[in-house]
Amino acid sequence: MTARLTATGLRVVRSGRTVLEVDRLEVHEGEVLGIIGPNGAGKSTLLQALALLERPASGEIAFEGAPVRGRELAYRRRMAVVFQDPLLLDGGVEHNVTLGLRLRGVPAKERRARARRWLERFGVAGLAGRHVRALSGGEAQRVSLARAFALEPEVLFLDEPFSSLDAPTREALLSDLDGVLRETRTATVFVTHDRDEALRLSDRVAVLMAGRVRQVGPAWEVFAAPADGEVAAFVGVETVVPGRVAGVSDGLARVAVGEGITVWAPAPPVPAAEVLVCLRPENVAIAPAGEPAEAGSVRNRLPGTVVRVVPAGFQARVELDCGFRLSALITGQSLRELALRPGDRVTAAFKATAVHLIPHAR
Amino acid sequence: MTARLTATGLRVVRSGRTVLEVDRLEVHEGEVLGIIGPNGAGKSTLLQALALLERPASGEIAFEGAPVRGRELAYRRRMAVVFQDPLLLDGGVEHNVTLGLRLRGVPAKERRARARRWLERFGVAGLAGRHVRALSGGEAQRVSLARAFALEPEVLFLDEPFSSLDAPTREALLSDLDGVLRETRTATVFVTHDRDEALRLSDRVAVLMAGRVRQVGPAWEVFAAPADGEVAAFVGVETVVPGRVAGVSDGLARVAVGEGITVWAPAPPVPAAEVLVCLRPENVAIAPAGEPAEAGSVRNRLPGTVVRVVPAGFQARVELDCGFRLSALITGQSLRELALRPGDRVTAAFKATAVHLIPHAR
Amino acid sequence: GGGGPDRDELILATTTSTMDSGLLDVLIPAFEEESGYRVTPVAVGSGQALELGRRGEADVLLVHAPEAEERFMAEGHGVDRRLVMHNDFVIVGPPEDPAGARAAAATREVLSRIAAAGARFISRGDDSGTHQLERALWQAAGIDPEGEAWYVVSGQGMGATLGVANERRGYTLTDRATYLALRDRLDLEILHQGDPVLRNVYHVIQVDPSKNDRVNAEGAQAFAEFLVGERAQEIIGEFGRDRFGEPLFTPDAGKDEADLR
Amino acid sequence: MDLIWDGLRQSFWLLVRGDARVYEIMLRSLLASGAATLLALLIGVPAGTFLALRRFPGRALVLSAVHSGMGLPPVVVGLVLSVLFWRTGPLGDLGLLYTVRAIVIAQTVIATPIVTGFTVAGIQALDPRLRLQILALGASRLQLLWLLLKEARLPLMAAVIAAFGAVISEVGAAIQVGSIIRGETELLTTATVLATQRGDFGLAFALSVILLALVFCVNAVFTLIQQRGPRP
Amino acid sequence: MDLIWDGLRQSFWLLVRGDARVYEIMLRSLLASGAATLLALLIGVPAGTFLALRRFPGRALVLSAVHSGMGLPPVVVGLVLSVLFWRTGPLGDLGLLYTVRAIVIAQTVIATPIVTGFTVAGIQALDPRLRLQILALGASRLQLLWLLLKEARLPLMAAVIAAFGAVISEVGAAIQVGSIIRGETELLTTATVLATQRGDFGLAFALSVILLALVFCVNAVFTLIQQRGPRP
Ligand SMILES: Nc1ncnc2c1ncn2[C@@H]1O[C@H](COP(=O)(O)OP(=O)(O)OP(=O)(O)O)[C@@H](O)[C@H]1O
Ligand SMILES: Nc1ncnc2c1ncn2[C@@H]1O[C@H](COP(=O)(O)OP(=O)(O)OP(=O)(O)O)[C@@H](O)[C@H]1O
Ligand SMILES: [Mg+2]
Ligand SMILES: [Mg+2]
Repeated sequence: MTARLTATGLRVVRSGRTVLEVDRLEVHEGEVLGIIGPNGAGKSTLLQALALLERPASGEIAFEGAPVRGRELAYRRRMAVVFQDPLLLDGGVEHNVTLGLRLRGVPAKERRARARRWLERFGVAGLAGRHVRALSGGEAQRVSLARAFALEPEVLFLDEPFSSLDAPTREALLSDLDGVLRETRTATVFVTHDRDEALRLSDRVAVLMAGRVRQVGPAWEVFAAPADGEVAAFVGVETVVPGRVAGVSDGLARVAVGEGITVWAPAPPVPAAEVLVCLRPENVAIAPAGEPAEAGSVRNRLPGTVVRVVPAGFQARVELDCGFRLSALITGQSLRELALRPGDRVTAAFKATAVHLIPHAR
Repeated sequence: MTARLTATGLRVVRSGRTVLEVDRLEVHEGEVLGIIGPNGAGKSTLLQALALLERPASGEIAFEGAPVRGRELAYRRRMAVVFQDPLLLDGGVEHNVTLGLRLRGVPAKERRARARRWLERFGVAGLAGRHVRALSGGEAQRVSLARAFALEPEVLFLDEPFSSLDAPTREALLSDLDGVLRETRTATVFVTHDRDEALRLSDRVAVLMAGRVRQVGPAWEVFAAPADGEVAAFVGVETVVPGRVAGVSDGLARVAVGEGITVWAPAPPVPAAEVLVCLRPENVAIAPAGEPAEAGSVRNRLPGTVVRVVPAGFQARVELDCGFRLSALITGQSLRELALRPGDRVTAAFKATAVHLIPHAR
Repeated sequence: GGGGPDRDELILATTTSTMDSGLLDVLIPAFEEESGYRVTPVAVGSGQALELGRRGEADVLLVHAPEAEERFMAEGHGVDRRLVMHNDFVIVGPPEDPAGARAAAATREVLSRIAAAGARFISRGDDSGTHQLERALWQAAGIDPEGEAWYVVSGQGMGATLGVANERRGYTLTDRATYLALRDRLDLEILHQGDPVLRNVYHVIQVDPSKNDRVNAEGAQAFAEFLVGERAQEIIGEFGRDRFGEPLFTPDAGKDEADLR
Repeated sequence: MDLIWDGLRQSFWLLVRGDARVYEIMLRSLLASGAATLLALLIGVPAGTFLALRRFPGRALVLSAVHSGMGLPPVVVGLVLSVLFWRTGPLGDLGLLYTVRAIVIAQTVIATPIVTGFTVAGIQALDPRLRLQILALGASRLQLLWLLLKEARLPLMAAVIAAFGAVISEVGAAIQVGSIIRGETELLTTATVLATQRGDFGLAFALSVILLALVFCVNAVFTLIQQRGPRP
Repeated sequence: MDLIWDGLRQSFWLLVRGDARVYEIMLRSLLASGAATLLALLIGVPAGTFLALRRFPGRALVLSAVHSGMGLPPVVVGLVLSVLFWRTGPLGDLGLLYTVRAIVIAQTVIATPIVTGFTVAGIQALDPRLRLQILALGASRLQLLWLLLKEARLPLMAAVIAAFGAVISEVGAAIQVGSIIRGETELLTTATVLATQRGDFGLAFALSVILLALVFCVNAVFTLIQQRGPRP
């Protein structure tokens, strides 16, 4: 099946600097492609180029296989964009939400009905008559969302669309939109800084860094099996330590980390001697020293010392010294029960499958 | 000790609508006051009024006990604000960051030094010469932060200051700023939609709804012991069910919920018969039916059926029917181990201290 | 007329004074009614009027700059030049008359006194007929006022120049009609009048049609003949009587040029 | 000062008595300047938008030229157009000289740089991302232009007001290309000049007052359009 | 058309030969119009900012009046000021009539509404939150004004250009209050008018060309200031 949108050899230059260089990227019907990456990586630029808002220095974009060049307007009318900033036009809320439909020649009645439907969905139906300058930040973002969704596009671009929404609304929308997008088979490109959002909404995730796609794959894979050390650090794999594969058997690799410490991990697809051992803090459990941390398939049990406990909202980040620096994220409840303090001796436990090995050239 | 900033009888009217009405609010030296609330609640309005940017319809603001009226400029120069939108002035990045200092007559050398220091701290020192229109969203927000911090104010107002930052940067800043603010004894008012941020950075949290402060107290208290059902829902207490106190002994209340279900909870300070039983999903553990969920002080063990499992990033939200609707948040790891499916019979376990009772008039 | 539709059109280049006095507002409708031509009056300085004639941009001229007119005719730009009417000029100035102009009999003497006293004199300086006459008068008096501190150029029409004279307390040469119209607002008096050299003689000139194929020779001829005809002459003789109690112009058609000097 | 009162009184009577000639002159002034302003908009707005959004070599030069056009002396415009429109001039065949059409053209020449210059400034002052947002909503080139202009409404309406004001109050060019032909090309301003020259200051003031009143009424409408919509 | 070439040639020679009178007139024009523009800025910018930021009853009326002022016919301004400055007029004692100072005053009256009107539009078109941001940075009232003006630089510079252009190209008022006194109040425009009236079209064109060149140079500087700074 041809992708709904394909970008090939895309390069965008701004003030002489190449800010984006993407060899190939596809978005399929009914798919949500998450884009994550550091500030200034080029995410918004990528969105703008894909949305045919900016003519790239080179490269081509094809809509269902057909190059768009020369017929941008027609294709642009099958897309919608929610920008990072709401960018509402001077006028009323309803004016803004119906505008795109008016530009497409949709009859007034239909326009109003759609505007009402989507304003309601985003919880701002009561503001339809309000002037856009009299909106709060979050209200403006909701109007901007309604404006894009009212177009009922085939391709939808969302640039950090929930950043100003209050927590319950964001929560509700995340569940809600997931359904809507899948139902309408919309191809969605979704930029976010929130790992939870990326994981919950995206089918595939692309990691953009310094203008280049560093990894693209199923959402869970990007977070669990980052392609390199930088991506690993970015997606929240807090423990990234060099190791050496001492042996492989039954698909499991025995990795030597530091002085006499062994970590079990799934063998990398490409045999490699030098690797980076990656471990998400969410996947590490902590038990008092000696006590079995958890029953079952927990292959890795490393004794260690608590170095630091950092409360992180409802959870806490515990940094351990197990011969190497290891980070674990535990629930507030566990923290209270374990009553961890720096210097306490504990056991860190994690499954072999929670570990990801990146082949690594020294 | 007098508070650094005190607002009394504050009322702000916009286009004839009263959008803010705060009887009394204080911010102390060295304290971070978090402000949370739904979109349009009046958080930004409150900030603007406290920052002396908007003359309220009525009310008074005092700086260290002295009313500010008539001497706004002098006091404004002891404050700094990071707005919800970066609002950078036309010109270069450095120009923006040094501007506030220039307005205060700080010598050029000192200005440049401070600008450099703070731009570096926010990771945008390389952009000092860039025009502000050539910044990405997150870069602009960092510059806006540097601009406010460079003023080294006595009162700092932050309106969703991290909303556009990438996750690692936000994470690093949260730890970093906490230290800076405490060290400099800055009084900070901090608006956020991120519960984690609120909990991590704030000493006290105020919940604003429809222009009124609904609860203000220590951060953990607001999240654990919300003042009413609406606040409870807003701060993420997903289980809120009516119950009746059947008896109190040893500071523990026995609460009858629904048909023959008993929940143990700390007795409310004010004796009440009708209560709302509040429970955060983070505090509920799930075990296969029959098996002891956890050892120790877990007083409440309710049998139930899995209704729905919603993956939520690295965690999963499990909705149970225990005679009433009960929501639990478990780690992705637990989810995989328990392999929960709708219809599975399980035991929900939570401590008595995790339950909060709100006196409730039917 | 005849030929194309533009043959009905006739461009009359004339001096601002005829336009300002309102005489054209009476004469033109009368002519249009009688002949069927449509006249476009262009009121400019005499210099500009003659220049427009020279370029064939006007068909007929009604001007009062005798010397320039004669040069114009000598150079062959016009085909016929006929006497139409005259009005007269006066020299006005502040009642206190610092130069003693009142006492002088001849215009030449008046100017000499003004120059001798260094009293301020306001010139229109716009090459209009009035300005040209003024220059001729200075020349006759043997004085070159250009560049003198007391010689002020207003660069404007007669009304405004009178205003400047009033403000700057200077003398100026003006046609009687404009002075009469403004008399009430001015603190200036007629200090000298009656010298035959102060006559302001208007001629009508038909522009040489061989200049370009646009010049409307028949129309020009018709207009010139109308002006020297009985009806126009009568209108001219009556014009202004109702407003000032005396006519502003004297009809002169058919008179000998020399009689007016 | 009595002159001014006199003028006010006289203007009042001119209007109340319903002097047909005065009304005719008013209407002609209004139509000529309105047409010129409209033409200036039709030329200046697209040109200005182009200059605002496109970067090309020599742009600063063109912009300086446009800005200089704002300082084009009406007298010079009148002179140059006269020379062009002269019967023997390159455009003589059109027979435009001493017609209202010539006046409209002269005034268009005067108004166009004003409209162009302020369109450039107004559009450039907009957030550049608005352009992307509007395109993203599916706007065609023309729709984009229209929506951008609506966003730049405030400076643009000011430009329209300034352009209209400049041309309706201008005499230098109108007199030269239109002369002051009663019933044909007489305008409020040129009639005022004539009255002044005749020394009829009362009428001159009366006509000025009428002109000002007219300009005020037109501008009140423009101002309402400009300031429409709530601004907090 | 030959006239236009003639004018160009003549203007070239006037400048190259270094005709002292021409340079003197140029300088006077530049100084008078420069002074008038400066005065108009000093009055119009604070007034415009006030009108832009404050809401008060009658504001729309005041704004309409300002906008009408943009259409104030120079002839009328000249007439009214003349009446005021007449020796018998209320301000006669100042002895201003037919001096350069009178011209500067008249031109200031003409330029001020233009500057005011565009200041209002320029400031109003800014994001209203910018005002709060600037205040939050610790700006005093004056600093706020200055920074807002910098933000509204584009339309404001256009306004300065328009105002300067309007007054340096204007004749109606200058002639009436200043006359054309050689060595005293002669300006480029009034000298052009004079040359036109004399039928000396060549000189008229030459002076126009010089005026345009002058305006172009001044505006090139303004345009550079306006367009300074990178705009993506
Ligand atoms: N000019 C105005 N006229 C009427 N209502 C206004 C005006 N400006 C703001 N409001 C309303 O005031 C309320 C408070 O706005 P405010 O910006 O303080 O909200 P907020 O709590 O910061 O919201 P958010 O989380 O979306 O940023 C909102 O309901 C908004 O709609
Ligand atoms: N006009 C410009 N000139 C030079 N560089 C520019 C220009 N505009 C943007 N950039 C740079 O292009 C890069 C990509 O910007 P973009 O807005 O796409 O980043 P982003 O990934 O969306 O970042 P964020 O997460 O902060 O929104 C940034 O480094 C930015 O500084
Ligand atoms: Mg971005
Ligand atoms: Mg807000």
